Amino acid sequence: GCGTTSERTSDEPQAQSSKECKGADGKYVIGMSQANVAEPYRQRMDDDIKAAAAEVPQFEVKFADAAQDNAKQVADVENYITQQIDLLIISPNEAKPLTAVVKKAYDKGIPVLVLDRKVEGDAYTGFIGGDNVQIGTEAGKYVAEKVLPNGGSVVELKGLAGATPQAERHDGFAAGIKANPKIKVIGSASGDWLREKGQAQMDALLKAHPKIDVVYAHNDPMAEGAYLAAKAVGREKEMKFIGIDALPIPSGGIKAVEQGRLTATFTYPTNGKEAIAAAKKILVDCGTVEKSQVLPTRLIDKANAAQIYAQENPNG
Amino acid sequence: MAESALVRMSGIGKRYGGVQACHEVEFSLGSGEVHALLGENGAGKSTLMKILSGDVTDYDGRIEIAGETVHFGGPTDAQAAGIAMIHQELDLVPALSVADNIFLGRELRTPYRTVDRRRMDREARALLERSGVNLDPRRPVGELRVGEQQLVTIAKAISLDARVLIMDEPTSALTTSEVERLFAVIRELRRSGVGIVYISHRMEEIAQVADRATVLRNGQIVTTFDPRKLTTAEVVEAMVGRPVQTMFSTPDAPTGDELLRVEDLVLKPRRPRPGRRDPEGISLTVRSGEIVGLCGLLGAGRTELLETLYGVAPGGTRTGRIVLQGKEIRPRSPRHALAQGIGLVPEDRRASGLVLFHSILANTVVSSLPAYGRLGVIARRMERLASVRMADRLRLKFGRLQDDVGTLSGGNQQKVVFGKMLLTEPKLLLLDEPTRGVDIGAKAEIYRLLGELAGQGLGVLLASSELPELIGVCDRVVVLRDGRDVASFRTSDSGESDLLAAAMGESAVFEEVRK
Amino acid sequence: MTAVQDKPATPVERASGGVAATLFRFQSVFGLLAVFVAAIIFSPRRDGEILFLSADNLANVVRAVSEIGIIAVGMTFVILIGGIDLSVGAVLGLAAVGSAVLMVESDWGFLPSIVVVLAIGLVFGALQGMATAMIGIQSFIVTLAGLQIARGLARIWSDGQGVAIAYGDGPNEAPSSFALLGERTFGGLVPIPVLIFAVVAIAAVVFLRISAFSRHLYAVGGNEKAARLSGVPVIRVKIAVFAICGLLASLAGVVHAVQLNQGSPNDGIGYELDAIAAVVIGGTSLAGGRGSVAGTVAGALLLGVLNNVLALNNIDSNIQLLIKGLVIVAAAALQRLRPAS
Amino acid sequence: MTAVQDKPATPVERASGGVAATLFRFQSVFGLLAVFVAAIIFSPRRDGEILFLSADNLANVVRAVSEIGIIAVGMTFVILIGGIDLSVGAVLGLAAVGSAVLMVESDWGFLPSIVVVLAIGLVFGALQGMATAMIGIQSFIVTLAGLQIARGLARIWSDGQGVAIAYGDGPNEAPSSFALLGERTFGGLVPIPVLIFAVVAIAAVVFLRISAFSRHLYAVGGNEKAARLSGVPVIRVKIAVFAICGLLASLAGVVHAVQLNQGSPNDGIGYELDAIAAVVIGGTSLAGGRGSVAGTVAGALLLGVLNNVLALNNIDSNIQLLIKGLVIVAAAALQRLRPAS
Ligand SMILES: Nc1ncnc2c1ncn2[C@@H]1O[C@H](COP(=O)(O)OP(=O)(O)OP(=O)(O)O)[C@@H](O)[C@H]1O
Ligand SMILES: Nc1ncnc2c1ncn2[C@@H]1O[C@H](COP(=O)(O)OP(=O)(O)OP(=O)(O)O)[C@@H](O)[C@H]1O
Ligand SMILES: [Mg+2]
Ligand SMILES: [Mg+2]
Repeated sequence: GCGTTSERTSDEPQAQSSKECKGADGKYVIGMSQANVAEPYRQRMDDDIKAAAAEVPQFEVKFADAAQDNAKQVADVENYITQQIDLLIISPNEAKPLTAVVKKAYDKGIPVLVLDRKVEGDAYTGFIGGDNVQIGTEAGKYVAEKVLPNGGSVVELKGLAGATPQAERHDGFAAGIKANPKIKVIGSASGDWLREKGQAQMDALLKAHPKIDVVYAHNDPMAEGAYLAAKAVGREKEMKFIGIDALPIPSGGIKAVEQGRLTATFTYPTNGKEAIAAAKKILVDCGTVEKSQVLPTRLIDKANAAQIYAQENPNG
Repeated sequence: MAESALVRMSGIGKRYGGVQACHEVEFSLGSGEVHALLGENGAGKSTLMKILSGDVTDYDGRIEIAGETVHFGGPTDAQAAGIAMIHQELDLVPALSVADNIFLGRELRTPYRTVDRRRMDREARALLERSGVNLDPRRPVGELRVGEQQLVTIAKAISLDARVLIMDEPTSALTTSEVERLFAVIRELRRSGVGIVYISHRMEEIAQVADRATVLRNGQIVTTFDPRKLTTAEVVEAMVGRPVQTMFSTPDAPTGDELLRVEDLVLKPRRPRPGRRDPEGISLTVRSGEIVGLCGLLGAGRTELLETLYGVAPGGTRTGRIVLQGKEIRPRSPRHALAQGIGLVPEDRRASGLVLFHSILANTVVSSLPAYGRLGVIARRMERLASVRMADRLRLKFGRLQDDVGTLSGGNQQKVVFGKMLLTEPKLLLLDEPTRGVDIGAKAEIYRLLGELAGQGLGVLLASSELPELIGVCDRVVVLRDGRDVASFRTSDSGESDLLAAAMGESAVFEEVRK
Repeated sequence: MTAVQDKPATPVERASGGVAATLFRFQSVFGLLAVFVAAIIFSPRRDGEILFLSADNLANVVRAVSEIGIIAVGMTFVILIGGIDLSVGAVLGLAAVGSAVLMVESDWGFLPSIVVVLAIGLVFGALQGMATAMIGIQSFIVTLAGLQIARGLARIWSDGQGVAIAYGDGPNEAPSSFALLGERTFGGLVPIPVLIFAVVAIAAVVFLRISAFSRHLYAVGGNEKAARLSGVPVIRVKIAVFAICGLLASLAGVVHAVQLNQGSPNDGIGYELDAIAAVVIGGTSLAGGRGSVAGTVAGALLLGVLNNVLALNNIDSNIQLLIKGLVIVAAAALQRLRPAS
Repeated sequence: MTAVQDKPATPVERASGGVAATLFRFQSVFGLLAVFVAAIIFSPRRDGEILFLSADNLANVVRAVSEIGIIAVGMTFVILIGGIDLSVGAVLGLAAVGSAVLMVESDWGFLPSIVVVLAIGLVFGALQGMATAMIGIQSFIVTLAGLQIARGLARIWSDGQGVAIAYGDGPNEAPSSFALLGERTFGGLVPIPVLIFAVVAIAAVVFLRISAFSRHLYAVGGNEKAARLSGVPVIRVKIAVFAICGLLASLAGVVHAVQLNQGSPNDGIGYELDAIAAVVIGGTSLAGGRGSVAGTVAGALLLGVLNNVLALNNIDSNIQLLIKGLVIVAAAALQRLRPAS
């Protein structure tokens, strides 16, 4: 959120007490409203929630996919309200448009856990997420201090124009590399989060710039696309590729680092496990959760990639 | 007359690519005059009239209306100047009702500027009755028979209250009784001072209605004459440029074995359509070498019979038998029918016969492609050859084989459809008004060709609204009424009146006589 | 492609008689009815109450389709003249951004903002209409380009970010009169967007019935040459139709902005396909000349009910895709059952 | 809507003479030429070298459009018969997933996997063709549903996540023969995907020139009723055309998978619009019956060159949208310049 406070703050006690806590004897239906499953990161979030919920016998989780459309996500939440679910987990497509309907659910006494992107105001039970600005900053610092301490040229492959994380990962990175004035961002292009778009844009960037030291991509798929483009013209050794997300799946960034295509990537936690833990605290343990829980990012490089992959994804 | 001319066109020229459609044409029309425009297919009649009605705007020459020089920017301008035209190709909007079509572009309004449907319906009904048909003005035009559509266009043109009314082949899909009614309307209009340009390939009509006739050939005026004074043979010679001998050359060739036998054919469609007259009990035979005519009034069911034989009738239950060369067949689709040796020249060439914006070549050969190559590969030389030969045989008037079929004159388009079917070398040819809009010279050609093919053993089933054609060309004529065969005549010993009487039924004849 | 067999509603079809005919006149509603009944049967229940049928839920269903519905009405006009408009989703986004920027960042009043935003949609549509009517470029291409241009303009206007809308009288706050558009009325039951949709739809139905313009529109789509020869101002009709479609798309954008309290340049991505689907399921032929707004409304509602009942049953989103695909085909197939006329 | 004025290639049109005619026969290439020249002019240079014209940049341009190009060839066929296929992007995704899952997770060999994947595309297309040809549902609707179904199947098959492709002989590794499809040949200059595109395009051009089937196809698109009455097996032609389009879309999916070393169910989203744009910019009429594969190839290359030169110049992505929109309209307008005939 951008810090605006809602005038329509609901009174907390009413929201919480309208429902009797049935504790461990209850059966609970949890509705998960996902912004879209076309991004691997979000599909992974759903998978994490599914896996974590399987461990809690009282939980049954339903999933809805808003396919990147705010309006569809509003309808999804409305439908959950109609179904009178016991708890709502939402990963909003965007903050402002979902605020009202999340508040509506919350006011009806449904506990709401907001993941990844915030909604405005405070009409929700808890927020769990990463911080895109911070991740961008970490990436920037890593480039400034570890990769190019003596300066160099960077190209940036951005996410979809108009998407909030795109702006935040860009701003954070810009702040992070300020520490080293010898670093220049010599070119940037929009890869729309997509691998093939990253590849095509990198083709042109490679053509336009005879010397590139670092490719900073707003997500791993675009970084991989850039790698493929550089490899096609035999320049993949000339530069380092840095991505974000670090999903512990075979097509994810951790494997790419492990296999040497990417130099580094930064975890953007899916919060799936944490969300189910919080839900358990609220419904089964009749407890309360922190209003905001920001999970830190983590640098994945050659040194820790294999180990973290094994730890996060023991079966794959 | 020269001074009081309502319309005077002088030095009119129009060129389409390599084709000079009109050249230095002088044409005039007086008020209260019916001026017939004659000429072969492609002579330039429609083009000349399209220029007058504002449809074609880039031309050479000068047009004066009532002494004033005009240059129309479009059909609306011409209409404003009191010029209306019935186009040769029926240009109607299928989804709109009869009334909406008649008043399209000039809808009647209520005081609130909304469409006054009731008044439009009322006036449409009156107009239709005046042109001789009783149609529900609310029916979508797409449902109407071709003949009915033609009557709608006539009603539409009349409704314009024009000073000049151009009729480009208004009767090509009409039968005798509707034509009579139209002539009554024309006489009435003439009395009230309307100048009428009348284009038709039916020579007998010209003598009946026209005061003056002008013949065009290759875009130029050949002669102007009084139609009541010349014989048909003389007119035809002026049009074609050479004497045409016997128009109808029924060879009376010895006919062979029975080719087609239809026994008590009944089709009950799953979903009946209003206005369709599917066979309700038709029996007939066609021998090889025989040309059998199908006669009937508008809606007698001729087209539907031919469609059923060709496998394009709507789904439903069919009883009775269709026997081709001793073998019973059940035509499922045109492809199937063609494979059995049955070909059809449909009634509406533009909608069902041609791809107007494809070349003459592509249109002629599409039904007989496997003949021009092997393994699905076309030998271009062979198809060109076949196409050129067919064009020659039918005396097609065209520029290049690659030209769009749509740029041909109406009659020549018809020849392309005809040629397409002939190239499939059918045993039995079904013809639905095959000479609609075809000029008299070309008709003679087609008849000659039919005779020739019959001589080679082809059987022909010919549906036509032109009685002289039926009598002249066919060996035998079967009359249909309400989906049944009601009579059969040998043309050697019966005349037009016999056919008409049978087609209308006795009571109808009685009524005609009483009038 | 199916132009020959196609026989959707025509404007004047209503006069013909017969029970079957009467029934089939409302054929575009068949699919909707079938889906509606299926929705009741498959609806989850709680304490015997059929959740799908609850007033709240039904209001949600219609509210959720109101934007697509408004767009689809304009799209019906365009498709009736044989064109297509792919730019509507992007124009919706542009209008949503416009409403937000003008009222929030520029602190304009409610009325002037709305008028300007609607005018932008109208002009944008008219320009597209001119390109296709006067130069003769296929409308698919013109509006595909229009889509990109509108999307680009929206991104530039909003600096690439969604513009949040807060209400109040202060600076950088939208007038509260605007917020009213997103409220519910008639005892909190009927959302205003639903009302707007209804007004647009009814106005369009009536307009198509009584205006001369509608005759011209069907004529242009059914037989352009005949229309021209009859003195129908073909070019003007085309431009007007695209302008109307742009206007309605921007109206939907205003509704979108107020419903989501935000104007974002990425709003409305892919809405064009939903709108076209509603039109075509409603029985309008893409070949032009045949179809009706009533059918379109039924088509839009069908899609809405379908989405709702699938969501209420928490069908897996991938399975949902399959089911939706099959139901859409089935609904379209239902349209083909017609007593031929 | 512009059917009356439109005059792209129709079958057997090529034999005609005259200089102007000869020039205009290649009209669909005009736009491409114009964009190409503009690309040279606006290309950044380095040491006097025009970057756009460097061999490997040109190879990149064609490589980037090869998938859209392959799809667009199939789309040309569909549009020629007056249909449209919105499912191609989703079929591409399904095929990409299929290749990856079969070779990586199921450890199938190269050939059987490819054959199965291509067969899936073929059958999927044929089924869509049947629904439109036999039931008579508009192809827009059928393939819109097909899009959803293919997308759903791809998600289900891949568990919603991209399947990474690693090469080798071990378990869960794809055969290295597959990797070859993504390599470059002729001295590392020509990417194999470009070669595949070229082969597909040339085969299609030749096929449309010489085959009897192509005459049938044009006839069906030109006037379906007349085609049927002329004995053209309309239903079979339609089914075959949709099957070919599905086949080519799945071929593009295989190419996609090898180029990105991954098969993801979300691959190819929106490709259908790009492919249709290439077809229409290439001068094929959406009304059916006229157009050419050569035009489509030119259209695809035009889009590729445009994307490339905008990227080479680092144009802001929003401005890119505007420029692309305007260039597309301009290219389409160029098509309208014709010597009157
Ligand atoms: N739009 C067009 N493009 C090219 N050529 C045309 C066009 N319209 C007519 N022509 C040509 O002009 C000539 C005159 O055609 P027109 O239609 O005036 O003949 P017509 O006398 O009306 O013949 P018919 O009796 O067959 O109707 C023909 O050779 C025809 O091919
Ligand atoms: N209601 C209708 N809907 C669709 N098509 C119709 C309808 N009525 C007639 N037709 C079609 O119109 C043609 C029959 O009308 P047509 O103008 O041929 O009548 P006609 O030739 O005067 O009479 P006949 O039936 O004796 O041939 C056929 O092609 C038929 O399929
Ligand atoms: Mg004529
Ligand atoms: Mg008939």
